[in-house]
Amino acid sequence: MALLDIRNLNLAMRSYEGETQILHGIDLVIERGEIWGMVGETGSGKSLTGLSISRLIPTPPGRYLAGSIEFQGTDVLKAAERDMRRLRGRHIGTIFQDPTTNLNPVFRIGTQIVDVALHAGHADPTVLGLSAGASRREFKRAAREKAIEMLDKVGIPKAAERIDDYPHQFSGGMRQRVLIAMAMIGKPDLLIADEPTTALDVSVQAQILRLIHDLVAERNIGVLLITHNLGVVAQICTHVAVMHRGRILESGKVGDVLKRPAHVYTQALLNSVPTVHTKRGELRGLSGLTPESFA
Amino acid sequence: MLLFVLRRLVLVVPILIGLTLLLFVVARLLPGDPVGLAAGPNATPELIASLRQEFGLDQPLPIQYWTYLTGLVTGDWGMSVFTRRPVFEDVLTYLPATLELVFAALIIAVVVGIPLGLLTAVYRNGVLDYATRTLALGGIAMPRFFLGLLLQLAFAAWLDILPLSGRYPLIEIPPETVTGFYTVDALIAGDWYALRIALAHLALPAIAMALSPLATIMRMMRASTIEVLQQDYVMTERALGLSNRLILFKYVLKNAMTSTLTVIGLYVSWMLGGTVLVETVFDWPGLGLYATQAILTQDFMPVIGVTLVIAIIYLFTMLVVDVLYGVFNPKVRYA
Amino acid sequence: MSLVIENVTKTFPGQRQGLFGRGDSFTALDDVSLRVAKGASFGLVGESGSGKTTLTRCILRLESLTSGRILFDGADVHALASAEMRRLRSRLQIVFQDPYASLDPRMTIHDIVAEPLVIHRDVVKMTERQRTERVAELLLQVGLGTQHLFRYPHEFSGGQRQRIGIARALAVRPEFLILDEPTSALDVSVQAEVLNLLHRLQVELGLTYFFISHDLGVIRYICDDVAVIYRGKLVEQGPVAEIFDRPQNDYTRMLLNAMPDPDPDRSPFRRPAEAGVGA
Amino acid sequence: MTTPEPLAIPRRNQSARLENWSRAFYRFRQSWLSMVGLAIVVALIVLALLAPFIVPYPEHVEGVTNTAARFQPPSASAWFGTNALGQDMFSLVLVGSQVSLFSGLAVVFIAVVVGTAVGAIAGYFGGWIDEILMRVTDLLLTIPSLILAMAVAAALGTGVFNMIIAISLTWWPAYARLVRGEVIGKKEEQFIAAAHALGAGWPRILCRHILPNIVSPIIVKASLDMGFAILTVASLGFVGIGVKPPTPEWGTLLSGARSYMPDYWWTAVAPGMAIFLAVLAFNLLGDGLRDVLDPKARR
Repeated sequence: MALLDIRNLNLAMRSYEGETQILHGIDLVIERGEIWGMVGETGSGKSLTGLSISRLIPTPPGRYLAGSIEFQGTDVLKAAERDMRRLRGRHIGTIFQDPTTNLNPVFRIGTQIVDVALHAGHADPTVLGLSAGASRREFKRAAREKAIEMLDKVGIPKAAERIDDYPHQFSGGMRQRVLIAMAMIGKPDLLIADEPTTALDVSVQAQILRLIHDLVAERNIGVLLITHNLGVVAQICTHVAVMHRGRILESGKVGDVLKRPAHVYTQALLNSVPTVHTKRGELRGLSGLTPESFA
Repeated sequence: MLLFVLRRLVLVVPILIGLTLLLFVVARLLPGDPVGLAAGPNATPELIASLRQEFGLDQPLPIQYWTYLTGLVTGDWGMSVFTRRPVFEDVLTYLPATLELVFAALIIAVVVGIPLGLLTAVYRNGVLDYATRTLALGGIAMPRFFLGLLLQLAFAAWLDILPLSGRYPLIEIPPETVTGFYTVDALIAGDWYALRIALAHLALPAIAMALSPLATIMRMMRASTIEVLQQDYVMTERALGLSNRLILFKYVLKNAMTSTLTVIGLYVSWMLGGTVLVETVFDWPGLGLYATQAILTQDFMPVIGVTLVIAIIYLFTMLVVDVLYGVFNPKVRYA
Repeated sequence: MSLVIENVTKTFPGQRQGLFGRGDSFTALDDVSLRVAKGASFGLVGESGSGKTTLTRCILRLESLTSGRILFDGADVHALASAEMRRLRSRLQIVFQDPYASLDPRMTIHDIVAEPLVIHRDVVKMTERQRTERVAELLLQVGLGTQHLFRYPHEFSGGQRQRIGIARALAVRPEFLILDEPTSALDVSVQAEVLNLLHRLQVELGLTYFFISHDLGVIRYICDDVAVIYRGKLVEQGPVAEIFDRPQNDYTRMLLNAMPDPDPDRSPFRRPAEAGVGA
Repeated sequence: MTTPEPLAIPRRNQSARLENWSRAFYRFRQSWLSMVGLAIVVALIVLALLAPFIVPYPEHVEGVTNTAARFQPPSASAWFGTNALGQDMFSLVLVGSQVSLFSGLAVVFIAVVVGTAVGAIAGYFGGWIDEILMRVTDLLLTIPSLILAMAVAAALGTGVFNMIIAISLTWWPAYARLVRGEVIGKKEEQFIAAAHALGAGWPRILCRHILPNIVSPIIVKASLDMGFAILTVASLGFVGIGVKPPTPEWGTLLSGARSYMPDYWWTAVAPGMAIFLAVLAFNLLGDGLRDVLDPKARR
């Protein structure tokens, strides 16, 4: 049975102007070891799809009209909140876009990462290398040790000391590494990364993508990487799904979709990206496309 | 951290000096003749002259200000023409009553306001939320002195379960003074009977004083909690499986407290300034009553004394709020 | 007409600590020199904190200089009297990065685009009626319709707002346009259209561009010459083809490698065996 | 150049601005609490304006007493009953609203004008101007406003005009701080840098760009403050430093009624409820305006 199997997912969101349907029948299957890129422009519904997997969209205002999301056999949309909480952090790790706002500013980074480790540890003590009967103090000590180990693994220099620093004492790139450590400390089977490098400089972005790639290869986990940047998809992903206004127009192996795009929208997207090799005047936006081309 | 506190202290001195100067000018330049009033309608010119001389009112202004300033430091805050006692002495006798009332009101406002704000933020648009929000609007709008009257009407006159006014019945001997707060002194002396009387007298004025700050602190706490709940880091904490209880009482509460703190600080000065109203309704022998009498008799030294004390307490509270803000928000501490 | 930047250095004083102490000062620009010839399209590439925005603020005299000079058409910008500086501003305009923050939310599109005409009315003598016609003409020129001339910025998409920003910059017929990351906040398809618009306008109006970006692809597409800035220092400068194909400086080389290319075969993670075959 | 076909320029109809306001009013109508607040405020203002014409017992307002009809409970002839001097409470409270409402309005108006000017200049220019203005503001903020207002009112003598001066003296600093904070925030926005780059001078930037963008928080604070200004006016009256008798004022009426509690409770309840209603109405209005004008605050 697949790691993640999304079938015919239909989601509507209610705002004070009324309810609008956002996702129109999303189908996606992710296996371990696969890095799926979900690429689309603003308003394509890619982030909402990501949030639905850990059922982080409160209902209301969200409403799932149809479809199912099966994670290792359990249907996320129907699971009890308690079970969902055990999934989050332990089986599904999540990273969001902006490192400056995703870390609680008034707590030391150690406090936050240890809490996540403790949560994962209580769900499954082996994550912290403990037996079920371990005492609270042992849990806390093991969690802190694991946190330092994880911070070191994601490339935080002098992790043992810096664990007690505050978020504002870290650069954007470093903060994103802390967030990755938090997401990976529970040994998740699936990592969801929503625009993990968009807020970072190109040089830092390359290092973070390298870090994600190595972690995935080492732990053979599945990844859903949500981004609007085709370059990032081409660089790190094994598979890609192209989204537009709540529909997946095309999906498959990166080599097939990006080199021999079947859908005209994918082709247009590819032609819109100015690379270091694009000649002046070659760029053509979506001008050639009409609503029919999305029928 | 110490440097942070010292730096704040240094900033307070110029404000204090400015304050005394302003008050001195306001009092001196204003028309109104305290000596004339004190000397009585048919006072002879010689009596008025000797009175003016006694209070040093005949010297040039800068000298008067300098003697006043040096006096301040040495505890000589001038004489109250009306009570014919040193202002400093009067202030010391009346201050504890006002402080006790303000602290009691503040404690009620904070102890009830903060949790209520948190609850209504989490269970938004529930019955509790709507009820507390409308009550809060009523609480803010209710004038303290009118509320005092209504409380007196209900609890003292009709139900007769609480004393109508006053701070301590004349026939009873108040507990011997340690802090000047009857409730605390009674506790120190372990005199439960005195404690019960003190609390009974304190209850109504404290509630009258506390309702409006309670409502505002509750609304402020609710607004900042809601804002914090919408932050990205709360979504990350939820996505990584932390329980709602842990997120709310550990990660959200500390952030929400930072902005509510400043409101609490502001309320101390609002309360200190407003004690005069509640004290008038409940004949509470505090600085408010003392200031009102001084103003009605145009005796400016006590007014300066009272305003100075309240301003000093305000500056001290703002310092405490700043320090607490530094404790809550590390970015400020390392600024 | 050209822009010459001679040994410009800009240091910001450290934050005031306490009443007397002062933190260590921060050098945003360190001895920067470059020349932009008339009609050229000069690119400046740098990451956040490299000083590229500070340089634009210095050129526009929104920031003072610590040392060095900036000459626009021979005139020393930072030495001009305020009246002359105001006249010079009509010849030198800027388009900002964030389409949502660079337009006054309380003004209609008409008033926004007409504002430069109002400010420089002594130079651009126009009646109210003529100004409205000029605004409509500008909107058409940047590919927008005139039907919502009196609408507010929040009713437009990011791409449309950026076109409005360009229309405003062109209102007083400037010769020189500074573009501070004009398309980095836009979706890739909208960015392509705006880049094409900018290219067309340069050809039609003979504008000189000073184009700031962190995206090497965009620089390659629009610019003839490029300078790379890192922590306030120009590390390399020259024609785009030369710099991109044979980078001399390590930082430039690193930037070129780090830039993700939409062609999977060029990915540094791809072991050749893996490309197109999938794990 | 594109072929010059005729430019379809729509008339500068005010539709855009109109539509903006109608959408805002639609959101305002959403919360019935704000509508209740608006209704009471409008009723109060109308009543205050018409008071001298519609007052049932105009002579009582001038101080005429009718001791025979002392302490009548509320009845058909005297809706709010009569006070110790037999005067009709309803008339007194009705005319009293003039003093409270209009002095409250005057205080807030003065405070907004002075506070905005000081705050805008301090916020925009910064440097030593900001230091000096802000130290003065801090100084006034440290002084408990009620006591200083009492001292100034007492020294200058009672009377509506002196009272308004006394209260607004300690009221404008709060606006100065608010406006300064908003101006400092807006000063960094990109559209301000754009205006600089266009060659706009500081007057145009401050008045045409910055002030219109910070008008909402000022309006919200002003409407909330109206209630508190009325409360402060009544407080001064209550402490005996309000208006010179016989002009009726809610605070003085309440203070007078105090000595006849608890038997003749209606003499106190009438003015007390009037103050409460006025302050509540302006608070509801202020809340409603905040939700409409300040989208971030939409809860």
